[in-house]
Amino acid sequence: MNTLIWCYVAAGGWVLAALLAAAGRGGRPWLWAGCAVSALAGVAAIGGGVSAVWQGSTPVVSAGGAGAAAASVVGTLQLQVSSLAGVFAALLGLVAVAIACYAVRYHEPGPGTGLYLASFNLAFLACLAVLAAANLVTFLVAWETVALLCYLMILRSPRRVEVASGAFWFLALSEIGFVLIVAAFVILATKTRSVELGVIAAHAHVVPAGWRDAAYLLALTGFGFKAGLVPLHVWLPEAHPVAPADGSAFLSGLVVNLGAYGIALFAFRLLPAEPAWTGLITMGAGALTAAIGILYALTEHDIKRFLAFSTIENTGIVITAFGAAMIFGAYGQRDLWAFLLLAGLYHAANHGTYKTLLFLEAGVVEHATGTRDMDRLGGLVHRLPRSAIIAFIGTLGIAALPPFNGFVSEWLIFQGLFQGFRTGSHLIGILIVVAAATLGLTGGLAIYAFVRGFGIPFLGMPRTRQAAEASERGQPVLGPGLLAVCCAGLAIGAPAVLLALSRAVGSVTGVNLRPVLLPGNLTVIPAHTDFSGFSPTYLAVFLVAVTAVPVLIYLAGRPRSVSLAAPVWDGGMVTFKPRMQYSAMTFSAPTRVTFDALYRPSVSLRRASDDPAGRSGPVHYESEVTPVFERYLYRPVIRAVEWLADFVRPVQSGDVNLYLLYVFAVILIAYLIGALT
Amino acid sequence: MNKDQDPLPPASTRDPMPSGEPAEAAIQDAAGELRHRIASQFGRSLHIRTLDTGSCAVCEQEIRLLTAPHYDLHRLGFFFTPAPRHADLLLVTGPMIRAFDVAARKTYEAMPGPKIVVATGACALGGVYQADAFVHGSVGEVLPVDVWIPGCPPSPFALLQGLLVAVGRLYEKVSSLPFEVAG
Amino acid sequence: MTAVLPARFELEAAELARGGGRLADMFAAGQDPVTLHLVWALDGERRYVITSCEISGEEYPSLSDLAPAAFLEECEIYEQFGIRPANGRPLNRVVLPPHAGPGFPRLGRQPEQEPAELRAAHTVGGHAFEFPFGPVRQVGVESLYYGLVTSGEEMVDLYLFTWHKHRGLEWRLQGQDPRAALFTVERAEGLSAVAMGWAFAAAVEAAAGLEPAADVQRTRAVALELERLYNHAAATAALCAATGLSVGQSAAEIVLEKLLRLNAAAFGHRYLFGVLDTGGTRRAPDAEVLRTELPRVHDELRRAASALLATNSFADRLEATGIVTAEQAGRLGLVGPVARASGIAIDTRLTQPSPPYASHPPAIAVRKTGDVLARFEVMQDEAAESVRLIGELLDAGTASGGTEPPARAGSGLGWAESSRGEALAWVRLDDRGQIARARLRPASVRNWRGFDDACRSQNVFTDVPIIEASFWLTVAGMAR
Amino acid sequence: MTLWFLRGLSRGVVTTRYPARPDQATALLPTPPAFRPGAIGPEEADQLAALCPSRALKREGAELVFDAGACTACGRCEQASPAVRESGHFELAATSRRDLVKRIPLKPEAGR
Repeated sequence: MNTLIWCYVAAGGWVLAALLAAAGRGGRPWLWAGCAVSALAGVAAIGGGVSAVWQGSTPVVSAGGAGAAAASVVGTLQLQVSSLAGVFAALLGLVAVAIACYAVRYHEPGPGTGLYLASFNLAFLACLAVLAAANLVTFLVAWETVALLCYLMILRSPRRVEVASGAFWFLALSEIGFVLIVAAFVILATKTRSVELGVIAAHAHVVPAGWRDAAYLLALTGFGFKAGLVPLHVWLPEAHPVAPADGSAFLSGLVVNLGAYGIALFAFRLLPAEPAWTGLITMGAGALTAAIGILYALTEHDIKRFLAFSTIENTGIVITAFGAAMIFGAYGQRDLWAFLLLAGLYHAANHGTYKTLLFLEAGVVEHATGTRDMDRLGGLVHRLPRSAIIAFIGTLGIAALPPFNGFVSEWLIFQGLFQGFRTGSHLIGILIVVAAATLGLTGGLAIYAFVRGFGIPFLGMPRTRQAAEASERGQPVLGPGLLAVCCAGLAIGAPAVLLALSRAVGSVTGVNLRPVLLPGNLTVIPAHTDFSGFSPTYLAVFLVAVTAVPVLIYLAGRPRSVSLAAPVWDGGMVTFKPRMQYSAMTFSAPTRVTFDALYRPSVSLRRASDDPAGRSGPVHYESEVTPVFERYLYRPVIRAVEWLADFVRPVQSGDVNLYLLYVFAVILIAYLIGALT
Repeated sequence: MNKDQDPLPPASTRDPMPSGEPAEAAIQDAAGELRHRIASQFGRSLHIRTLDTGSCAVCEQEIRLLTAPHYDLHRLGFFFTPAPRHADLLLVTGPMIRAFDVAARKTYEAMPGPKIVVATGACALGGVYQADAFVHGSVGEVLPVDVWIPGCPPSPFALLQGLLVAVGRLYEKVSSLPFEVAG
Repeated sequence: MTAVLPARFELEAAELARGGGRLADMFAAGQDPVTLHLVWALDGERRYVITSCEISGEEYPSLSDLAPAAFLEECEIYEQFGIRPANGRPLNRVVLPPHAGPGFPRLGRQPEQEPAELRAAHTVGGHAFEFPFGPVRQVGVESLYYGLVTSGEEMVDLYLFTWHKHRGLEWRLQGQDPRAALFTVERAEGLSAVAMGWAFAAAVEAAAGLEPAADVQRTRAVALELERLYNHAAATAALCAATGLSVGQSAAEIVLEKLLRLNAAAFGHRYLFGVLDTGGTRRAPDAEVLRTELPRVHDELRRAASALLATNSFADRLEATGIVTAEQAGRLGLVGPVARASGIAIDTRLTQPSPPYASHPPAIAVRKTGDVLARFEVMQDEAAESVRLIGELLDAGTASGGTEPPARAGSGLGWAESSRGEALAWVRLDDRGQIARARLRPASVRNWRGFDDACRSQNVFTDVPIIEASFWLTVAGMAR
Repeated sequence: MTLWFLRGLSRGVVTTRYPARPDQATALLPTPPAFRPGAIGPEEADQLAALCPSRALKREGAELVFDAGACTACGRCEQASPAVRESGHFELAATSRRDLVKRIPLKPEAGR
């Protein structure tokens, strides 16, 4: 079935869902209906994405026919689902299905909910439009629509001031990014005299190198704002905590990935022949982002801020892969070029699944306990068993532990980076290996961070009454559960996924990876046969079998040994208290000490025992990390802007006559120009 | 600080040591049988956890000296372990302070069976302190003691002999000693 | 011993404190009215002054405000006698266990239904957690509960529960015959049996107006110095154990064992129990053994210590660890090697000399830095000095025996410099010569209160065992 | 560490051979008293019992009951009575508390 038909179905579905949600003003049955339609539309989007990936890019279709397209360049709506976009379209569908299943239980019926879900479905639609855009007008319009709708979603409960500020951070930075993207597109469009992406891609070689690089860097920065490249990332930790759970899941699972898509669009489709140094910049930015992201994640005890920083880390990994791919491409290593693109796409898809899952579960925890502060949770595995299992799967995935999906894609990326020596240039090779090492550090810290991120809220003793009395009755399970299944599927079914991705990459890059990558028998051989290979499927099966062994031993040994039940050894204390277990901040104290040059932690301490008589009593210890980028990068900029605004203010005096004068002046000038030319 | 620790449960109500003959005898038989099991199971490798229930710190010093070069407990296959989970033998000093009931019971219950309790020093045997509101006066009041080591403090030699008796590698002599001198 | 009117009580105390008086101890005696006794050490004037004051009612002017060292005593007095300082600040639990109810034996009246705000609660807030440690701790150490409050790496705070081991000794001693009581006093803090016993015996003698013969006093001094020697050797071994240097530990333990055997050879007991007697001593040392063996053994200790200081993995852990400043030591009234290591030169053998030290003054070792290394060095120097003193004392002649103190009423203070510092005892005898009230204050009672400050001064929590070994205190002495 | 190694070699072995061989260091240890049977009169027994600080001695009828477990080997009774001497036993571990309780016959009452 034709890709575009799938997409039309999806688009129609979302429009319908939006109407249902809005018209029903959030009544329970309307809510159900809207979410059901939205989920079905998501399924259609998955179908569209998969078929785009499988069958290659669709032809360009113009609303109002090809003639109209030829006639007026700027005005038309042109659609084409490239196989690159197909990957993200499928991800969009998956996220949409999960969120629809989740939202129906998560939200209380009500007018606010109705509008919220309406904007949500329209946002899905806009994302699909971004992915299906064939010319830059369509692209930019859709892109801007996504930003605005996300802004509305974040403003779900606008009474709280931090919500407003978080939403504003998001909007401000996306607008700055938008301007840069426009600039990038304008350069290309003017140089190639076309607005169609296909044409631009075809004539990219005629663009002078300087302009090309400028356009690429502008695009990298512009999309970097969405993707959360350091130091452009500051909106994520501000916007995610204040958005509703499904909203932040959408932001992290998809919107951020759209940024990655944009970068991929420029790097691999529009400007495939960029020089190595742009690739180096991309890779460096990616590696830096990954490391900084995870380091900040380790200092957060708000679950959603923590996850937001981990999102920054994961896009960093994706961008690193893209950057390395560009370098290999510049050195003519077309296999590795294509392979790293593939690995990056794989990781983007994986991140989309498990990060959506984790944000949805964070929402469940927040609903059940009323707090997002890890240091006020604990022991939830007993209170929320289902959520605990699902969150645990997501955690294993994001910590890149087999048999789950994060492991496969990160392993592929590493294998690709280890090929750095094949560039022929020692310096470049070393730099690539340095990036690999940075990702290695990031991976280690990620495991550390997610041991903490899962262990502190879910294990141990409850630290507060809310945590002790949490209940998961009525909490959504289907959406996250679906994603958990996908996390497993994306790992165990890796060969199939790679097969599909290799087709997509093949149609973008023209390199057929399949014979090297998948020699059959479920093994994966990244890059070069003489280097390494493994089989995610067998690995998963093996791991499951291994976990069975101790169980069997236990069952076998059971009749012979008598087991003695005794409480945990606590040194003979009378009572063991929740305050006697590691908290989120103490668990990560070693990193705070090691990297304090980056964190610049500020400590505040109040303790009764400072009294001269040596009387002992209550202790309160706070160690806060300085938000370096906000304070030393953004605050000066904001001040400068305000300073300039003071000069502009007189122009906007609010006097109607003055405004009429402006209008008159403009018309006059326009007329003069018209007359002179 | 009382906010931090709950009031302790009332002290155990077993009758003081040398009385109560039949129960005593039964305990002794059980203990003897247990010692044989232990001797057969780990007669040559035994892990010891110590428990101070109010000693004057001298018994602890002597116990620490057991691992000193002069005595070198390890050559006999005894090892100290901080975790009762890994301990086979509980070496108790002090007159068993009542404020320590919970800790003593917890430590004993945290040990896997078969387990031995050795009461060490005159305090633990009911010599120095009489039972009152502060102390039980003897370790036997709270824990089922298998071997008793007298002395104030028991010298490392006495401790070695006691430990070897506890695992059945030496026969105890004292029951055959009359403490009588001729002439 | 001067009695003060309640009106002038605070004034008097302030005056003494300003005049360089060191509040060595504070305790209560008697019932309705309770009498507070303050023991001031006037180190300049080489004497102790006891001011006492009858307290009527629940409260008395708080002393911890003008002499912070009094705080723990104020807590103890509240638990035992039910009277509390008037400043209304929260108190800590010191001796009596939490389950001590109405029927629980006390030295005085039990406290009324205590105000809820009177006990400091131990809560941990913010980004720190409590690392619970004990009461059942490592192998072969006394029971003690630490609340180690840590931010994950560095120590934020530390507090102790010392009441687990309280055996109510002062309560037991009431009504006993002093001579029989000495048996219990020796076992209050077994590792300073001689010091505590001497202080107690001296108190009884002062109460009974008795002055033991010089050679008997020299016997006591020999025993005391031997005790100091083996304690410093044991502390050295413990420091090696805490720093994980087992070779050094073995070396120190060999010396320790040799010293203990020397004790047994000289006095018939490894820990010198039963040497002392009220009015004299029970045993005299075997001078020959000491003369021949002691220098040899000490030489071994000296060489072990120098080898330890030459071992970086040991010395580096000691340097700048567990610092106690002179200000802290003075404010909290610390004594012994801990105080001397932070530059406070107090040693009752010199500052309040009792015979025989008046005629055999020791040279006391002082350091300025106040860290674990300083304490280690002070201990080594003291060990050498003790050996020299023992030689002197033996040459001057020692003897056993003594005179039974007459059975008469009276009260008196006794003191001795234990290896941990100034040990004090105070007794009041009724007219039958029995003990009406006995106060025991081993040095541990003083120095534990400096321990948490030492741990708090920018240490990570793996330093705590090292600091504890360098203090070399006993819980038994604190809780008695 | 070489320093410590050499020190260790130069010192040689100090470890006791106990229990395989007797160790003469045990001769230094204080040990509980032993009593000459039939040599102590009842009232002397009462005096001894009163003298004992750890209540290890008491008289029951014509017997002196000695609890070796409670004894701290302080030597007071040895000083007090010629019929009491240090026993020299240091291997006193008992598997039953009652094995530590000894009964010594007293001097029969005069004029019976």
